[in-house]
Amino acid sequence: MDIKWDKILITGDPLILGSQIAIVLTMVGIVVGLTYFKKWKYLWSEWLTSVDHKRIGIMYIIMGVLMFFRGGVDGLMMKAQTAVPENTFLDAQHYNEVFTTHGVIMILFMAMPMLIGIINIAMPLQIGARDVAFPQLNLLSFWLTFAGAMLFNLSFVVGGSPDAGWTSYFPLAGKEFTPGIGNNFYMVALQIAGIGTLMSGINFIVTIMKMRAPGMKLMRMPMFSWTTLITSLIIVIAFPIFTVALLLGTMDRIFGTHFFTVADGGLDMLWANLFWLWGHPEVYIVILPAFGIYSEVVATFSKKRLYGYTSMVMAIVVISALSMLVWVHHFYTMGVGPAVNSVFSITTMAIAVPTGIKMFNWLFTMRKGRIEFTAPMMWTLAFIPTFLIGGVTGVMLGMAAADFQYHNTLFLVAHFHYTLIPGVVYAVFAALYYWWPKVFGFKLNERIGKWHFWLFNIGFNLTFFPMFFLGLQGAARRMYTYSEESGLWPLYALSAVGAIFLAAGFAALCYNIYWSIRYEKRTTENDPWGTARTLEWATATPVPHYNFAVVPEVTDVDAYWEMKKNKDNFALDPNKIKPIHMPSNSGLPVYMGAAFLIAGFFLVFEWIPLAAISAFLIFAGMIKRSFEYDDGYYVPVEEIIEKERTWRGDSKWKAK
Amino acid sequence: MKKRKSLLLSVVSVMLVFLLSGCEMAELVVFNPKGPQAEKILDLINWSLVWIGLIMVVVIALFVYIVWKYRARPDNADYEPPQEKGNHLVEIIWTAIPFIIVVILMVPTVTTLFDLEEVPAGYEDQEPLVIHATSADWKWIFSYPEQNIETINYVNIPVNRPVLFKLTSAGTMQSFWIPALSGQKYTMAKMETELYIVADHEGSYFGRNSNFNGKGFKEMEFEVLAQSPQDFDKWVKEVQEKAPKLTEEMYAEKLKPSHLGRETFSNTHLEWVDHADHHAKEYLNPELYRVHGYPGKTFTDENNDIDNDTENSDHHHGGDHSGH
Amino acid sequence: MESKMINHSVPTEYQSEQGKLNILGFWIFIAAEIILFATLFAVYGVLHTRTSDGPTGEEIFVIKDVVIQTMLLLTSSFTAGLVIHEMRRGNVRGLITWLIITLALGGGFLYMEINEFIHYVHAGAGIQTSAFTSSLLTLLGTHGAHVTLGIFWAIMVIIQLLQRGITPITASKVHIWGIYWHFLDVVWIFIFTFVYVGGLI
Amino acid sequence: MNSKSHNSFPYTHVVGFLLSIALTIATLFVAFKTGLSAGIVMIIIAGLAVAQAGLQLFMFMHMTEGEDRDTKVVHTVYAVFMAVVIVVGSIWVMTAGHPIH
Ligand code: HEA
Ligand code: HEA
Ligand code: CUA
Ligand SMILES: [Cu+2]
Repeated sequence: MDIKWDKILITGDPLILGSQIAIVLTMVGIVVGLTYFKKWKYLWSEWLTSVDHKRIGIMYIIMGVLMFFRGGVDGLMMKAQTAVPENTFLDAQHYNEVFTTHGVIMILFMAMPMLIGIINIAMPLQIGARDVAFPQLNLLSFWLTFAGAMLFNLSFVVGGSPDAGWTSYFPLAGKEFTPGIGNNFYMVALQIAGIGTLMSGINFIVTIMKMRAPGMKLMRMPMFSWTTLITSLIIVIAFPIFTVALLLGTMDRIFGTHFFTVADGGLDMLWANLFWLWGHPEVYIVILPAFGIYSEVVATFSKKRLYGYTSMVMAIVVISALSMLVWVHHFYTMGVGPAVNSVFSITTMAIAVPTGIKMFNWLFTMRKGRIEFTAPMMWTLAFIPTFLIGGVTGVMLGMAAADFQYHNTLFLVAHFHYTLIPGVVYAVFAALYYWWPKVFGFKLNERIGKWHFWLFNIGFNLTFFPMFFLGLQGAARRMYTYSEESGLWPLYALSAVGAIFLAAGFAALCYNIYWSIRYEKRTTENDPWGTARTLEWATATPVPHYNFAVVPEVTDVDAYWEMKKNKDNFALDPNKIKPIHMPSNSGLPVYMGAAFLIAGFFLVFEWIPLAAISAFLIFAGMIKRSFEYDDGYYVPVEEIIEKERTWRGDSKWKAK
Repeated sequence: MKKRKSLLLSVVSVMLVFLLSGCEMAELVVFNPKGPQAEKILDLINWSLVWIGLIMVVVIALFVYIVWKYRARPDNADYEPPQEKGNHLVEIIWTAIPFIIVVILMVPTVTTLFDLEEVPAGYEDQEPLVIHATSADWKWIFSYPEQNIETINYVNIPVNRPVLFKLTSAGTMQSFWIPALSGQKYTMAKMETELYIVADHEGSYFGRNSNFNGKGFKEMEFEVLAQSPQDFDKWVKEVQEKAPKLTEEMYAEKLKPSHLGRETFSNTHLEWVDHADHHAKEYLNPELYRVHGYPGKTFTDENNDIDNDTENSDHHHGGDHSGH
Repeated sequence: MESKMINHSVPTEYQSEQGKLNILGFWIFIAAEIILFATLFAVYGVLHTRTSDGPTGEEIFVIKDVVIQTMLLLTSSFTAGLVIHEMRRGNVRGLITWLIITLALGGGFLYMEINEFIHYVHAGAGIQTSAFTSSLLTLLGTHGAHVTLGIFWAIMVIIQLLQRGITPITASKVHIWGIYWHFLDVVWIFIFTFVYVGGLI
Repeated sequence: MNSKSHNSFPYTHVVGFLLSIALTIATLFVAFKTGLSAGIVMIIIAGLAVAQAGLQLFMFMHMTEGEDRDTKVVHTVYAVFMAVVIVVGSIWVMTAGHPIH
């Protein structure tokens, strides 16, 4: 096995040394703090082992915010590096590592956890469920995602970072050209996180198919839950492809097989093919829940029913079907021939049609409404024109012949930031502001929210709009620097200025969270926005752990809106309360996450015997689970009555 | 409100300073084609811009109008919006129009795609000049089999004559791109892709690898010099007479990961290896790609040992490759 | 678990809410498995002619052994069906007996497969030999790993059956295991058809 | 669905088993004894494989029973369709358009 101890820690770079010290200090700080405040037990039993979907959601979101910070710092480093020509802040190798980790972290460890966290919080409430179908599996999903993220982040200080791009194209990513273990981190960490995501997908599908409130037919389901269902479907179909791709990549790198190598018959194109068979659906996996969030917000703050509900549902179904049929548009330039390119151009551009349907439906939801400019609505409004730019440039890229000029340039980079940021990040912000009071019992401050909004928006456009033109000037992506004569400097510099605004905007969000936790007014009002429409607003704020004392009967799309119209419907009849069955917490998922992390770590370092031994830790956990017969527990009626009375008061309480 | 305005103002002024400060900005090469292939692509791009522009204008106008007109004001506090479900006619219209636009964009896309695969119209009568472009980490190698000459990091071509680039790679996946002359295409080891190019203006054009391939990626550029046929012939002759000969050892050395300046030879490496060939020898040097961090193991192939393996041609394999 | 009411008109495995959720969840998981194997088939389909210096399929496949493997697995799929049949009759002993027979057949299949791999390595077709052998052995190996997992899983279920008898929960476990086992048989049919028979014609 | 049918002899299982054996033998026969061209053989044996898979799904795997049968069937059919897209699509894309490689 021949372990090289002196090579394990990355040394000799001030940037990395700094973070190594920072990491150690943070860890020590956390441990000391928890011990000092005697919070270990609380943390363990109320959070880390909690199977409550709302708490799991919160943990996902915390992780997402941390990863946004890490990915954002990567982004800022790249912007600093390219702010002036021939800069030496980062050398080529570091720049490569930075954009690789930036892309992976932003998409897989920021966007996905954020959205899955939001789904976890809102979806079961929206459909009137007590929890998801498999609460313990849900916690396991979280811990696997977390283990994957930790393993991936470890690469920065231990062993070396992946450096072949978030697309990790072979043969570059193979041992023939990157013999170090950096790219092992990519293969193994994403595999672990991917398993977690796949299980989330299965979990959400079963939850939605089986656990809707009585009367909630599929066509009465809130749009966000619809998008969750469709997203989960795509997850279940797309992620196994990635699983295989990563498996084969791992085998090539660690066991010397020849799937994607130059030598002995390997085919590098095949990696690209498999990667995008997953990778393209992946971008719709992150955009569809975002579309769902916007649909909820736009209806709430226009005080109107979502326009064209049926066509909205049809549109996402069509998008999901097409999403699996367009993957070749990422490698039109591979010489696959005009016939193949034509077919995939058609399928790609076809996606504009259902997306357009959604766009226009949102616009018409606002038409004749009464639009309130609350923070969540502001993000939704900003989304429309900016995502439009991202979308139509996507169509330009979809025209294969034209793509020969855009491909691999900053034009493409601009396109995908214009879809990912207004599409996903803005939606995450909108969702945070929108559902925050439901989860925590207070709103985020609107005034600081406006700062956050304007700084981030200006920063975003300033950073990424110039990139369209840089691309047309011939600037390739992933270049760590450029010469002065190239004449690219002015736009690069402009873009770098924008990044400062972005950072300030993100800081404003963090400040807002801090400020609001300390000073913002608390509320127990179930519908703090006053115009909410869906079921999650029909229960207490913050939501009790059993969600609904009595699962409401649903008669129309906007269930809570209907209840409000008919006040009596909403009032709770205490006689109807029965003991509620709840799942019990479990430490097993934490154990499994740790086992995967350990086995993954050894595999990354190619210490095969150790990895094999630690794989038994995983099997042990699975066996333990198989023999577990925990039936959960019941929440007694008295406890429910007491909880419900405190927030309902008399008006929402049906005396016998 | 005031703050916001001043903020906006400062942003706008920063932009203006940049745009007006006279520091020379690069031109938009894609909009300045120097050959029929790039021109065709530009036509397509312009066509798309018309329609995309139309969509942008309509959607943004609609957006601004609606948001402005229906914003919440103190005086419409009592307004109860109607709970509309939708309207089939309207929904069909906004499905049909984008669909039509997609078709309008699609048709020229397909025709352009097929066009680009062939010798551009008006040049069919000429025999294309064949140049093998081989990419390696991190340099471009151009072989002229007919002329029996080879250049590194620059390529001279005659103006107004079709050139057929046969693209391949000695290792990583790269992309051959001369934005002023045509769109890009990948180069891949043991495979060959083809690209027809015509330069209809004399001049020097910028070309590069646009597909990320590791540490030296940024520097992987080359110059394309489009010369008059006479100048080109003169140059060829000169090279044939004066340039040194390339040997396999020298060549193996050059394939190691490195940056080379311009080099010229009076023979080609196709004499001993064509990297596009399915059974080509590999010349890989994994040990030379080590960077900081934990080393990990590599799997080297005997075939790969350049110094020990001189009789490479009898190296064969079973199986048929008709499926490709 | 929600309702303790037992409805005797449906098979035991559908009698608990959790059992129903688990069965549906597993079907969704099977869809993921379909995609997983489809991807491996796609890889094999693309790479199977790329034999480099190594042997081709025709040179190493032994159709007789493959047919035996196929018969073993087909029979085990049949006996796995009888497992569910016995379970629905409420016959624990019959259930466990057929389960053990199924495992024995599965074990026989694995034994053959391991021998097959040894034969390949001797014939110069190791996993590092060529793209063809890499993709072949990975496809077969993934299937074999699934079978192995299925065997250990069934052993766990047998232990639980011995401890608890047929309850809605153990019944749903047996049912789910049954789906899994039949699914592996389906995968094998495609391997048999496209890899072996297809490779030899 | 109803447990009565399970009290007697497992006819469906036996029939399914015999059919699957028959299909396997048919595959071998078509492939090695008929001398048809490789392309035609592939098409026939592919059809036989699909038939056999369907046999397993419907006769052994209890796909069409229980209150969730629609979900199961729709989801599985969708997955099978995507599986075909992946296999056929990949092979098509990876082999098209590369004259020499
Ligand atoms: C959330 C993420 C997201 C979303 C939603 C999209 C949406 C789209 N993307 Fe994008 N894309 C990415 C993320 C995303 N993309 C990423 C990350 C990459 C690069 C990865 C990498 O290489 O690293 C990429 C790359 C990428 C490429 C590859 C380019 C290349 O490598 O050369 C292409 C090419 O076709 C493309 C096309 C599209 C299209 C057609 C859409 C469509 O879905 C857009 C549809 C929307 C609209 C069109 C706007 C609204 C519609 C109307 C108002 C109706 C009327 C409009 C018309 C008729 C045009 N994308
Ligand atoms: C969801 C996905 C996502 C998101 C949100 C972002 C966000 C950003 N990206 Fe992203 N990017 C990708 C996905 C994403 N990116 C992908 C997939 C790639 C391709 C990678 C590849 O090529 O392989 C890429 C590539 C990429 C490049 C191209 C590299 C190249 O090709 O040369 C650049 C360059 O500028 C860039 C910049 C940025 C910036 C500035 C942000 C900003 O929006 C970030 C804003 C966030 C912050 C600024 C947070 C940090 C804040 C602070 C530090 C302030 C202080 C805070 C406190 C006090 C609390 N990204
Ligand atoms: Cu490709 Cu033979
Ligand atoms: Cu895509």
